[in-house]
Amino acid sequence: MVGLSEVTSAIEREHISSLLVHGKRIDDRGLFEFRNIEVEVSPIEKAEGSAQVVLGGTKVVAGVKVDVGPPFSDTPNKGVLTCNAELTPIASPFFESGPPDEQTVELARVVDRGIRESKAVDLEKLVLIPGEKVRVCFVDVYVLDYDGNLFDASEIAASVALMAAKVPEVEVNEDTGEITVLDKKQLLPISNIPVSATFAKIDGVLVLDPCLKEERVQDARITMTSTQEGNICAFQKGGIGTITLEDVDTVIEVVKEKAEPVRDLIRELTKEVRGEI
Amino acid sequence: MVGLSEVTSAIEREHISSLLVHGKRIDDRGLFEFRNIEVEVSPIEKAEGSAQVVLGGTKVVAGVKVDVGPPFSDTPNKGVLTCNAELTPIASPFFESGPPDEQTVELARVVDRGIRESKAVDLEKLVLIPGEKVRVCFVDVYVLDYDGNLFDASEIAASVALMAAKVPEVEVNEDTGEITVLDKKQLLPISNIPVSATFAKIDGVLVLDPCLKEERVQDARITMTSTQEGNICAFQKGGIGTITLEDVDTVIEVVKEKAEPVRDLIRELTKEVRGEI
Amino acid sequence: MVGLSEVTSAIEREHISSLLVHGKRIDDRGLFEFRNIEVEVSPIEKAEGSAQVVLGGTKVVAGVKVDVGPPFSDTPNKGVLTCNAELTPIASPFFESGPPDEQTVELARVVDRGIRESKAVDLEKLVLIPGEKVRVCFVDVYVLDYDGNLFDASEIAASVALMAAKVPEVEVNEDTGEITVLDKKQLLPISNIPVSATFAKIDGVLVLDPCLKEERVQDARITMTSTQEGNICAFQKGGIGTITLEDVDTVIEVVKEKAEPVRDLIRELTKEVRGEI
Amino acid sequence: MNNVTLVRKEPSESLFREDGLRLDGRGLDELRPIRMEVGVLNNADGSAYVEHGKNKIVAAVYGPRELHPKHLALPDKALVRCEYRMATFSVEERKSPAPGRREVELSKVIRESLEPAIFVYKYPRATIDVFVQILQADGGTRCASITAAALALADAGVPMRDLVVGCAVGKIEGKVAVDLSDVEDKLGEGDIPMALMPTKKVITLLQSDGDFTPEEFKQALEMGIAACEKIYEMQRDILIERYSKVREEVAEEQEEE
Amino acid sequence: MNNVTLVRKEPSESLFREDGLRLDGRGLDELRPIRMEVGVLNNADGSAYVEHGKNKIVAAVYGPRELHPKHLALPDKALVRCEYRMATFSVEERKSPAPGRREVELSKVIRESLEPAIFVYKYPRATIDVFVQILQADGGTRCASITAAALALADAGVPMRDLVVGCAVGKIEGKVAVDLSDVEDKLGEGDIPMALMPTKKVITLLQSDGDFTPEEFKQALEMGIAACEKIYEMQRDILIERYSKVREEVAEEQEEE
Amino acid sequence: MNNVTLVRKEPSESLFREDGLRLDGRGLDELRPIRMEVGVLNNADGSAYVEHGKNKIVAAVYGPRELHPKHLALPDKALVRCEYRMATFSVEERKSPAPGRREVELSKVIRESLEPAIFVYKYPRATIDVFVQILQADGGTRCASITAAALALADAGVPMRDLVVGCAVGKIEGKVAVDLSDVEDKLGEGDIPMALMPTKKVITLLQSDGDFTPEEFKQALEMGIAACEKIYEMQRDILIERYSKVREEVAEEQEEE
Repeated sequence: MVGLSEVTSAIEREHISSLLVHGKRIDDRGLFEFRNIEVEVSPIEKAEGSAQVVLGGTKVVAGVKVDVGPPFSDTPNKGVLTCNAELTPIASPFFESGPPDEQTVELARVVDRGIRESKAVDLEKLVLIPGEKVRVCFVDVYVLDYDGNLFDASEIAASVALMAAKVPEVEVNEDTGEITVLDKKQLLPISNIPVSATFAKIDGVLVLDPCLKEERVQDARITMTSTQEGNICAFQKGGIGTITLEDVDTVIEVVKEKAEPVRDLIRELTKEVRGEI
Repeated sequence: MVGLSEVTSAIEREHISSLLVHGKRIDDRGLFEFRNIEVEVSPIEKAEGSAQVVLGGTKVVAGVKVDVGPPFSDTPNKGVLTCNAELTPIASPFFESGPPDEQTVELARVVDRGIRESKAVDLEKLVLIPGEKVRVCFVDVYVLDYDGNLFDASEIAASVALMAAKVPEVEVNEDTGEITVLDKKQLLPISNIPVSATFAKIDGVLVLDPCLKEERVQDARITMTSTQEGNICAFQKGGIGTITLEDVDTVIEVVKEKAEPVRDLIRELTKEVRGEI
Repeated sequence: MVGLSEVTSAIEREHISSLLVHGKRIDDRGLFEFRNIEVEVSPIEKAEGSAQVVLGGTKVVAGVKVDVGPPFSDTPNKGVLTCNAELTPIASPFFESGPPDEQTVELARVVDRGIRESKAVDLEKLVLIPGEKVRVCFVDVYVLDYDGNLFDASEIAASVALMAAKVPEVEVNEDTGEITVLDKKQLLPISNIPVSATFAKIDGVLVLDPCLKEERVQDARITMTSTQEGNICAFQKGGIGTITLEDVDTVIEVVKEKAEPVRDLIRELTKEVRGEI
Repeated sequence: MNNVTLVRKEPSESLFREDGLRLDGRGLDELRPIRMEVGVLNNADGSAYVEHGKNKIVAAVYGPRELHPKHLALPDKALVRCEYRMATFSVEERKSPAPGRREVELSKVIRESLEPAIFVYKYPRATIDVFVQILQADGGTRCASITAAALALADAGVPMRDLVVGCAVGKIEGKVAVDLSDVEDKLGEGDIPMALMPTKKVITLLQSDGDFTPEEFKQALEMGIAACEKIYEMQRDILIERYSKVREEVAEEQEEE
Repeated sequence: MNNVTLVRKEPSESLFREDGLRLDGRGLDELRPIRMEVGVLNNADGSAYVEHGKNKIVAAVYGPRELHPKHLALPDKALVRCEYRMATFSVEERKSPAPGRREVELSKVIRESLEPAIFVYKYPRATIDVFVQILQADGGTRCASITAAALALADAGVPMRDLVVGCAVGKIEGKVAVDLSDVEDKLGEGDIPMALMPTKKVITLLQSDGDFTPEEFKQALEMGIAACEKIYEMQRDILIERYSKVREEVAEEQEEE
Repeated sequence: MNNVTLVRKEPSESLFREDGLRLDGRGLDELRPIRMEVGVLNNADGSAYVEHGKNKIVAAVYGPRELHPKHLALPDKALVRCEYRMATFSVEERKSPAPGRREVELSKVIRESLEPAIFVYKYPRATIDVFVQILQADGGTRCASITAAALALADAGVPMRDLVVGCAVGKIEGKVAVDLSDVEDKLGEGDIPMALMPTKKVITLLQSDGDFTPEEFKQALEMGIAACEKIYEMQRDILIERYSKVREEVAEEQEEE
C-alpha cells in the first residue's frame, strides 16, 4: 500500500475535507454512521461455520474450521484459536499474492485480539484431555472486495462464523486417550460478542466506518473493539498521523451508541442456529 | 521460460513448419518417431533404485529413496509415493535455481499421475502397520540436459528406477509396533509399467517426442500416458494453443503403436534385476 | 557484500599496503596483535548463558538456550548443539534482513566447527534417555557492530556464553520416560576451550585480527581454531586470494603464541561462575 | 491425527440409485445445478461468481494493464497470468493458506486454457491478470474456474475470439458420466477435466487421470463437449443479461441528466 | 514438550505486597528503572541502547539515504521503514530466528508511531531505516523500542518536530498501573501500549488488549501520558549530555590542531 | 524415525587391514579411482563429469555472459557465482531438495577456490556461473567438485591462469592419509579439504575439522599437494584429449566441405 496516499490527488483530499468541515461525507452518511451491513450466514457448507459480510462496497468471507490437536505448552488447559487473513488480489489492484504483509498481519491480529480478549470463545471448554488434546479453531478471513474498513467487516464475519459453527461432538476415552468423533453436532461455547468500530481521522475530523476514498486520505485510523458489557477489549491506532485524548473520548462515546445495534444484528442472525436470544 | 518463444526467430518457426508440411522434421525423423533412447540402470548405488535416461539430447537421472513413515490420514492402507522434479540450471540457461516453478511442478505431477494412476507401484503392499507405518517412496528426477520432451525421459527414468529398486526387508513386531530393518533386500511391488508419449503440435501438425527447437515453436503439447493394457492413465495438454478431437484420435493411434516398444525396453532393462520377463 | 572491495578506493588499499611493507598497520598495531577485547559475562539474564564481546570496534552478543528434545538419529548417544549467527542490519549498512546469506552461514559454521571439533561441550553428557531425550543447546550469535573479524569475536562470545551457562537440573524417571525439570541449576559439561585466530592476507602480508578497513582490501582470510592442547580443530580459508604453505606455517606459529592469552582471558572471566581454574 | 478416530457416514455402496440414476438423481449426461453471476466485484476490472454443484468460485480480472516489473513484459503480446487459490475452508480438512503444488499446476493449465481465446497481440507489453478464488470445492473446480474466469474476462472487456467453458467427464462404476460430484470423483475410476472454445469447437484444456480405454476416452470427450456447450448457453445468457442491464443503467443515467 | 514436566516457582498469589506496593516495590504510577545510552554503535548513522526494567534494546538508524530498489521511492517524501526483531534468547522459550507475525505487526506500529515526528517531506525519494533489536524482553518491549528508536533518530541527525516516547499502562488486580513488568503483563487483566510526542502532547501509538471499562481506559491514558513525560525528561537529558560530549570532543580536536 | 530400529552391518573394527593397507586396499598416500569426462552436456557453455571414488559429480559453466539483474554487476571484473547442490538421493538418508546450510557454505568456498584462477578482469560487468550437481556423495565431494568445475571452466573456454584441483587429506587411527572414503571420513579423526592451483603451487581452498597436531597438519598439507598434483595430471590429459578430439572433428568437418 506504500505510495497509495501519494497517488490520490490532493484535490480528492481537499474535496473530502471540505465536506467534513460541514459535517458531511462523500457518500452522504452521517459522521458516525455505518454503511449498510448485509450478512449471509453459513454460505460455505464445508466449513464448520462461515459468514459473508458486505459492508458498503467491502466484501469478506470468514470460515471456521475445527480440528483436534495439542494445546500450546503454556496454556495446557485451553483450546487453540488462530485468526488468519488473506487480502486476495481479487479484492484490490493494490493487494499482491505472497506471504502475508504488514497490513494483512495487522488485520488478522486485531480481529484475533477482539475475539480472544473478549473471551468470545470459551477456550477452557475446548479442552478434551488437559495438556494433550484440545479443539483447534481456525478462523480464516478472505477479503473479496475492498472498499475500506476491513477491520469491522472481518470482525463481524468472524463473530458470525464462530457463532454459527457446528462442530462434531467427540467422545474421549480417558484411559486410552482415544478420541472418537461422533456424527452429532454441537455449537461452539460462545461467551461474548465483540464488536469493533473503526474510525478514520481526516484533517482532525473523526468518521466511523471509512470507505476506501476516505481511507486513502486519512491521517490516522482507530479501531476499538468493545464487549457486550461495554468494555474495551481491543484498541488499535494505525496510520502515520496522531490522535488526542479527545479523539479517544469521542471514539468511546460513539462506540457506546453504535456497537450495540451491530451486536443485535449478529445475535439476530445467529438466533436460529444457536436457539437462543 | 516466459519470453522464450518470443526470442525464437519467426524464421526458425517457418523453417520447421515448412518441413512439417512435407512430413519432414529438422532432425530427419519421422513425425511419430522417438529419438534414440539410452538407459543406464542403477547408476546411483546409494539410491534404492536409479536410472539415467538419454533421450536424444535430453538427459535425466531419477533416483528412488524408500523410508518408513506414517500414511496419509485419508489412505491409511496405502504406502506413500511422492514424485519430485528438479530442473537444475545445469540443464539449460533458461532454468533457474529456487523453489519449483510452474514448469517443474507440472512435470513432477504428470510423471506422478502416470505412475500413480497406472498403479505401477502397488501401494497397498507397502503397508507395514495399517494406519501407522508404511513405506514412503520418493521418486526424484533431476534434469541434466534439456533438449525437449522432459516428460517422456522423466517417465522412463522414474519407471526404471522404481523397477530396479531394491529396498531392505523389514520385520514388524505387531505387539510393540517396532520395525526392524533387515540386511536382506527385496524388490518393490510393481503392477504396471506406464509409458508416456509426448507430442508437439506445430501449425496443426503433431510430432512425437519434440526436440527443443520444436518445443520452442510448438502451439500446444500433448502428453498421454498409457498402461500395459493399452488404457489411458494420464493425459495432459500444455501450451497456449488448442487441440481437436482429431488430434486426440491421432495421439491415441500413435500411442497404440509406439508405447509398447518403450515398455519392452523398460522390461528388458530391468529383466535381470527383477528376475522376470 | 558483493562489490564492497570494488568501492574501496585503490588509494585505501595502497595506503594500507604501503604501511604493511614497513610492518605497520593503519591502527598502529603490531602485525600479530589482537585489538582490545572487552567481555561482559551473562548480560542476558533470560538466556541460560550469554556474553557480549567487543573486539576493537566489533561488537557481538552470544546467547545460549538449552531445551530438551530428541537426539539426531545418527547420534543417539549425544546431545544436540546448534550454532546460528545473525548479521543484523544494525551492525552494518551492508547487512540485510532476510534468510541467512553465505557470509552468515560461513560464520555460523566456522564457530560451530570450533566448538564441536574441540569437544568444548561434552555432548555425551547431555544425554537424558539414550536415543530418546537429550539436551539441545542453541548458541545464537548476534552481530551488533561490524568492524572486521567477526569470527574471533563470535568464537569468544560463544565460548564464554557456554561456559557461563547455567541450566536447570533434571530428573529422569527411567520407567515412564518422564523428565522433571528442577529448580536447581548446573553448569554445562565443558571439556575444552577453543580459540580462533583470524588473519587477513594483504599483498602477501599476514595480519592478525583485521579491522574492517583491512578486511575490505584483503586478498584472503585465514581462520584457525586451536584447542587447549595446541592442536588444530578448525581451519577456514576465505576470500578469493590464494595462500601458501609458508602462510600456514606463519599462522601456526602465531597461534601458538597468541591463542593462550585469549584462552586465559576466557578462563578468568568464567572462573567465578564455574568455581574452577 | 494421532489417536483420533473419525466415525463418518459410510459412503453408500453404489454411486447409482436403484432407478439407475446417479445418487443426486442425475442421468449420465446431466449437469449439476449451475448458477452464474457477472460483475460481482467493485475493484476488479471484470469479475464473475459461479456455483457449479457445491463449487463456489469467484474470478477476477485486471487488465490489460501495465506490467511491473517491466522486464517481464513481452515485446509483441500481452502476458497472461493466472492464480488459482483455494480457501483454507473450501475443503473437508483445512488447507494451509500457502499455495500447494496442485494450485501451482492448476494455475498453469487454467491460464493455458484461457489464453487461446484472448487477442493477446492487441496489447504488447501489457499484462492480463486472472485470479480465481475457490470458496468451496466440490469436484471439477478447475473446470468451473475456467467458466468463471472466461466470464470475468468478458466482463473486463478483454477482446476475445471466443468464450471458454470447462466441464469434467469421468467414469463411475464403469460408466462414463459428465460432471462428477465430489463423492463420484473420489470413488470413481477416472476424471477428465476439459475446456472448450465453444464456437470454434476446439479444446483448450484436457487432462486425465484414472483408467480409460481409448473408446471410453473418446466417448468421454464427446459427452464433455456436449456438456460444455450446455454451460456455454448459460454463459452467453448471463452475459447478454449483464450487457442489457449495463445498457439500461447507462440509459437511465443519461435520462437523469 | 512431550513428557517433559516443568517444575517452576509458583507465581506469587498476589501481584501486590502486603504494604500495597507492587511486587517490585513500585507504586501504581511508578516506572521501572530506565537506563539510556546514545551513539552506542559505530556503523549506524544513529544508535541508542535502552534498558527499561529488564528490557535490553538496541536501536539503529540509517538515513536519510538513497533507496534501493528505486521504484519503492516516494516522489514527495522519505520512505520510513522499520524492523523490530527479537533475539532468539530474549525470551523464556527460545524464539525461532525467523520473524513471526507479532514482529511484523510491531514493526508496523513502531514505524507509524515514529513517522509523525519526522520531517519526511524534507527528503523526497530517500529512505530512513529504523532497526530495533530486542536482546532481552520484559514486558513493554514495543514502548521501550520506540523510546530507543527516537533517540537513534535524533542521534542520526534526522530532523524531527518532536521526540517520541513510549510506555505501557495496564490493569492488575483491578487497578490501573503504569509500566507493567513481565509477570504483571502475564497475570494482569490488560495492557495498553502507547507512545507520545511529548511537546505536542499527541498520541502516536495506542493499542490495547484485555478488559478495560471506558473509565479505566481514560484513566490509563492519563497515567500513561504522565509516565511518558517522565521518560521524555530522561531522553532529553541523555541527548543534551550526548551533544555536549560531542561538542567537547570537537573542541578538543580543534585545540589539538 | 520413531520406533524404527536399523540393523546395519557393524562398521569393521579397524580402518586398516591386517596387511597395513586401508580397507579398500590403498596405501596412505594413494588416491581412490578417478574418472573424468569433459563436454558431457549440450546446453552448458562448458561441462565436466567426475567420478572420484563413489562420488559422481556433474559441473556446468555458463559465461562469461551478461548479468541479470544488472545492478549486481561489478564495474571492473566478472562476477563469479557458484551453486553446489546435492541430489536428494546422493546420500544415505534422503536429503530435502531445498539447499541446506552445508550447501550454502560449500558454494561459497568452491567459488573462492576457483576465482583466483580466472582472469576475471577481462570481463567487467559479466558473470561466470558455475553449477555443481552431486549425483552421489562419498567423502570429499567439495574437492572433487572443484576438480570438475575447473574442467568445466576450461571446457567453456574461460581464460584461466591455471587449473584448480581439489583433494582432501585426513587422519585415520592416528595416521595421516589422503583422500578419505565415506567410512574413513565418518570414523576418522579429522579431514582437511584443500584445493591447489598446481602450476602456481598455491592453495585456494583450505578447511579443516577434527583434531590435528601442527605437525600432522603440515604433513597433511604436503601429502595433499602431492595428491592434487596427481589428479592434475589426469585433468591435463583429459583436456588435451578433449582438445585434440575437437580439433579432429573440426578437421573432419572441413574435409567434408
